[in-house]
Amino acid sequence: MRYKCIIAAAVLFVGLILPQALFAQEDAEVPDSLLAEVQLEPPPQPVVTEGVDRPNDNGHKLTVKWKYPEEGVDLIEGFEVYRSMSPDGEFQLRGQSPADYFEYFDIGGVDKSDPDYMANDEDYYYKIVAIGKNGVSSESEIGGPFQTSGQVFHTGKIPVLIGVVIFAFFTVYFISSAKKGKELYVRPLAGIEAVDEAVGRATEMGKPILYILGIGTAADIATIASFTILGRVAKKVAEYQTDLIVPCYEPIVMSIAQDVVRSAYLEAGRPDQYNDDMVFFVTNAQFAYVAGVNGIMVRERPATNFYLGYFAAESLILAETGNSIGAIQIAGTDQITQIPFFVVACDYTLIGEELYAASAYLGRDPLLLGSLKAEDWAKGILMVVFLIGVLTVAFGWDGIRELVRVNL
Amino acid sequence: MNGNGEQKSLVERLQFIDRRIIFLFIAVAVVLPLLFGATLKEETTPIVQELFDFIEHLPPDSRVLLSFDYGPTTAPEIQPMADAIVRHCAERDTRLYMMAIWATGHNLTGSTIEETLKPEFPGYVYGEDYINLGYKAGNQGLIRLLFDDFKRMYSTDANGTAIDEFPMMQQIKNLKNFDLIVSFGGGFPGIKEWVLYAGDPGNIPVGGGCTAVSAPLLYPYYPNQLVGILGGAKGAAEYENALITKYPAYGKKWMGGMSLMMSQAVSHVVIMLFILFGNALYFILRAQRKLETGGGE
Amino acid sequence: MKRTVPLLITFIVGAVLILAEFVPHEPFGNFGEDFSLYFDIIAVFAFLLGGGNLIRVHVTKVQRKKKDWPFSIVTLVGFLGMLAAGLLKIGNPDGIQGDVAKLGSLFNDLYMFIFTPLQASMFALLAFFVGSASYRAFRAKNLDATILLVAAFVILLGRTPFGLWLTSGLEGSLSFLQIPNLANWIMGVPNLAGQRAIMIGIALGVISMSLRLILGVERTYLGQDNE
Amino acid sequence: MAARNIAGYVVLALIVIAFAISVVLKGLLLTVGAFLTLFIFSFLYKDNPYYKFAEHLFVGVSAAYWMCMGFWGTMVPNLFGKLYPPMVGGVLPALKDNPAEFHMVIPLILGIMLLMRLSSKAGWISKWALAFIVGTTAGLNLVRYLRSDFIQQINNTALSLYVTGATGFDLGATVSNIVIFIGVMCGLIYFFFSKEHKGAFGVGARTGIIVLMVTFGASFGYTVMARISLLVGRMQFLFGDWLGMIR
Repeated sequence: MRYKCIIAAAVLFVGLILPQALFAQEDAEVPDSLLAEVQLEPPPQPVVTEGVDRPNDNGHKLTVKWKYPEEGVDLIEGFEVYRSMSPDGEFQLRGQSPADYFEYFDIGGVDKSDPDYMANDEDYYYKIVAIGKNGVSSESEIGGPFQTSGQVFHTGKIPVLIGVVIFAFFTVYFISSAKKGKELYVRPLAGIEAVDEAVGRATEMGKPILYILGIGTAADIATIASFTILGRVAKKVAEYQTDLIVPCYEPIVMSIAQDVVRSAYLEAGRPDQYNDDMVFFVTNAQFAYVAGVNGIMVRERPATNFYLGYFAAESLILAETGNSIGAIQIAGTDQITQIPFFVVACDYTLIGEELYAASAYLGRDPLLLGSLKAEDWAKGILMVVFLIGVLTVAFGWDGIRELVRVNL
Repeated sequence: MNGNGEQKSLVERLQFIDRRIIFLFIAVAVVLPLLFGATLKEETTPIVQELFDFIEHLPPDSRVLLSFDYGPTTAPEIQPMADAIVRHCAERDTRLYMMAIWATGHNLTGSTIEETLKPEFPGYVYGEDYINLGYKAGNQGLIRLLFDDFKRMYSTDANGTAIDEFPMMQQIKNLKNFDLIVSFGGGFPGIKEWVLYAGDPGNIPVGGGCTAVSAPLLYPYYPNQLVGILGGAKGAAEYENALITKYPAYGKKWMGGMSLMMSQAVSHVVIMLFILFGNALYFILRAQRKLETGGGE
Repeated sequence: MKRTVPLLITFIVGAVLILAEFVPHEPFGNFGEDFSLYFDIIAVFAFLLGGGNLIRVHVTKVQRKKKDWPFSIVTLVGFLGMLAAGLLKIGNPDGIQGDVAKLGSLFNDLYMFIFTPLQASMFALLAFFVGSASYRAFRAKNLDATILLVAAFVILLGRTPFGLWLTSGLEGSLSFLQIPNLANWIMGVPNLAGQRAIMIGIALGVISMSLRLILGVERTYLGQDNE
Repeated sequence: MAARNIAGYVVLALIVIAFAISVVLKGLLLTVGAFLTLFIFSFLYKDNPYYKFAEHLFVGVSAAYWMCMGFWGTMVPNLFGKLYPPMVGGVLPALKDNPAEFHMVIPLILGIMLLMRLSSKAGWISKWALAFIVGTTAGLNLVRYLRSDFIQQINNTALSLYVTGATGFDLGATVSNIVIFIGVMCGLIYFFFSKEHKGAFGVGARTGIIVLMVTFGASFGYTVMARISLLVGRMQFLFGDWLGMIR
């Protein structure tokens, strides 16, 4: 108790006495600096040289640059940057820059309502103030007018544009050649071939099938790929008249999944077998969803579990619980960090790209298979570029990196 | 399968050992070291030592910005780092500016102050030596704004007191006024965003502490863009080791990272023993089968 | 019409966003952000569907006295209680103007007392499952499984002091064989190569899938509507 | 059956008593957290009513949590606040004087379209909203992945296969770079779909699988540490904060 009292007293002392001491010091300093102002020389003047619009943006930003004599740098604390819309208007402080840095990137607001708003294609004037260490400062002449503007084409993204064009070309080409009836070979994927077997097994055992779309939203392509596979699985399920359980993590995903499953039952000629209770919403929180799905697994005891889509840390909890109930498990995700857990705990795993290919495989639709061919060509080209890259780097030419550099 | 249970040998049955036995072993492996307060020393590696040395060479009254960018789920890994670095900074008499770009970080800032800073450094005065600025939304956009104008976003501290009333805030105009930024937490937004939106453009030293999982994603930024990184419990324990080496008084103190490492080591060993055990059974079984079939194939 | 309009919407939206990526000029430059914001807002509308579905599922369970129906009451009470606390900002120190998750509000209390420990505990189950999964799966049954096992084992060993202790005899030019060094090398080199190959494959899959969606080749997500 | 019921009630009674004692000694906050933690962990033994309770509570509370966050965090400021700022003046005074952004009527219309699916007649119109969402996803992801995960990788993989350091030829770095290069190439070969994995191509694909297996094993082993840390955190809570047995 006494110990606490001492601490309290110490805190009180430090809290009350010390600030006073500090403020007292500051008070004492004021006359000094006032004196200094009268006697001391101002630092050299900065000279505004240019105001450059940043390329490849929507405007509203400008880099203002200035010159400053080298001997002045040690005399100043830094610069202050002021801006106005007319040379004799009121100048507003925009920001500071350190003493050895002679440019300032002025980021204006994009919205007209923003007090910070900076219009495109209008004149702006700048003034730079060097703040002397002695408290005296000196102003530059007014620089300007400078303008900022938005660009129509982003030149830094040319490699990306080329990529889009090449890829789109391949895709359209192979799809159209597939349309003409050209046979395309695709190698077998174990995970895909197991789908039919897995549905059949559940039917034999009289147990349901659990289909998990992951914890992605409709903004994840993996989820959308999973819808296609769900459509196939649901059609098989409808034909075999097995039960299907699709617990969803996100309401939009649930809505789409309901449409997909309903259509699949329709396609299989059993629209009466479908009801909306098959596809339902659990919750939108990662681990609460896992808790719910775990409960479903141990109580409904599905014979087959599908985990296809976007997964995070919950992957192993699901897969291990599924394993403990003896279900056949088919997984696939584009989350690199989670693939190892599925590989370890599931019977079949679609690794990354295979998840996207699966929809084409299951459809056996020539159009979709055509796009697989396009992917392979892109891979082939990339491998050739890698090879060229390695060879040219070996001969000391670094150009390939420059060619593919994306400047954002 | 279950019907011919009697015919199975012991080895065969052990192969499919009830997983609850494994669970029990793991639980014991984690809990026992905790109960006995056992700790494990970790030799400090350069990536951790450099951050330590940087803080060690900060002059008194240097300004250190600590951003608590993690949540309760990763706190077991990251809290020991925050404690160790707060201790070290306080030993060096630096000024601590604590903030969070994760909403969940706010509570953790508070508990770091209440449980580590206040009891161990009673001389530290709020508003002069340390301040809790609280959480602000905006992710990397917030960092960008702070980079230009700190007080525009932080006009008050976490308790709503106007920022200009604190003596230690008077010299702060923007992020460039800080001598070091340390971000705790490797998620998004986190260390990477601090590097990209503050450290790189402003040439401000940035250090970080993150979970073991996200550490490999950050190693590429060291040493050019990051002073040092504490990766997972191991990184925390390494920093604590450096701290004890320099300030031996901490040797008597309970250290979160080192205690975590003991549980880690024991449970890793348990998992490895199970793997070895399973493989041994597998090979015994295979040898037996070969004998039974005559091994002629 | 019912089928073509959605396909047309997907095509136009997708194509405009791709175009916008290369046009920084207003208004195109902001399309990406704007559309993402629209997406977020539509998602909140969808919560009505989700919440409605949740209530329907559990009320039906209670009405029909299905298995475990009393627990459905727990869900409903938790859901409606939390919803009221959050939407009405009950007990919020700053009243209706306060941040919904303000410290001291009932909403935040429920989050801290119920949500957080449950979440952390579910997450912690992983520690047990990594154990059971590695016991079962890491068996040297064939070459692939053996490689998986050895890589995992070296990394596990490298994370404990025993790794260094076992191999500290390997010095000088053999020091790269010390377990911690070996573990770092595996993480930094073959692991990196594998991850990069997977990553490139995924990128191609995403690009191709996106194109198929925009071109209307892939249309399962729309279902059928000749019902 | 009767014996099991009785046992069940005994367990329930014990838990209630323990809960009450804990509330008195440690307060409600810690007690609720500790018991919910134990309920979740009980799942490791087997499914039971206590896990069911925790699970159902978690589902209900979390679903409402995200709905409230979505309402106050997105709907009010970003839809109502932008469409007609004076409307939210009562809850977000800061936004009151902002000008209206009329383009926000688009998500409003799409949101209402989505809700139309509740009607059996106009349900088809919800697909327009879904089509918009899918189009956005496709458009945004295509360029993003092409840029960062495809083209950018050329830069990362164009490594020197003959590395010289300060002391001349660097064997270690050279071997590493060669392994990375071959690993990436073979990994890509594995992902070829339209070519049979036979001959030299088959060897490449086989090597690719081996590289992938190393990747999976290593990533798995690496993650164990983070997972154990989580458990340590929970155990510190149970044995330290709650039971006071640590330190």
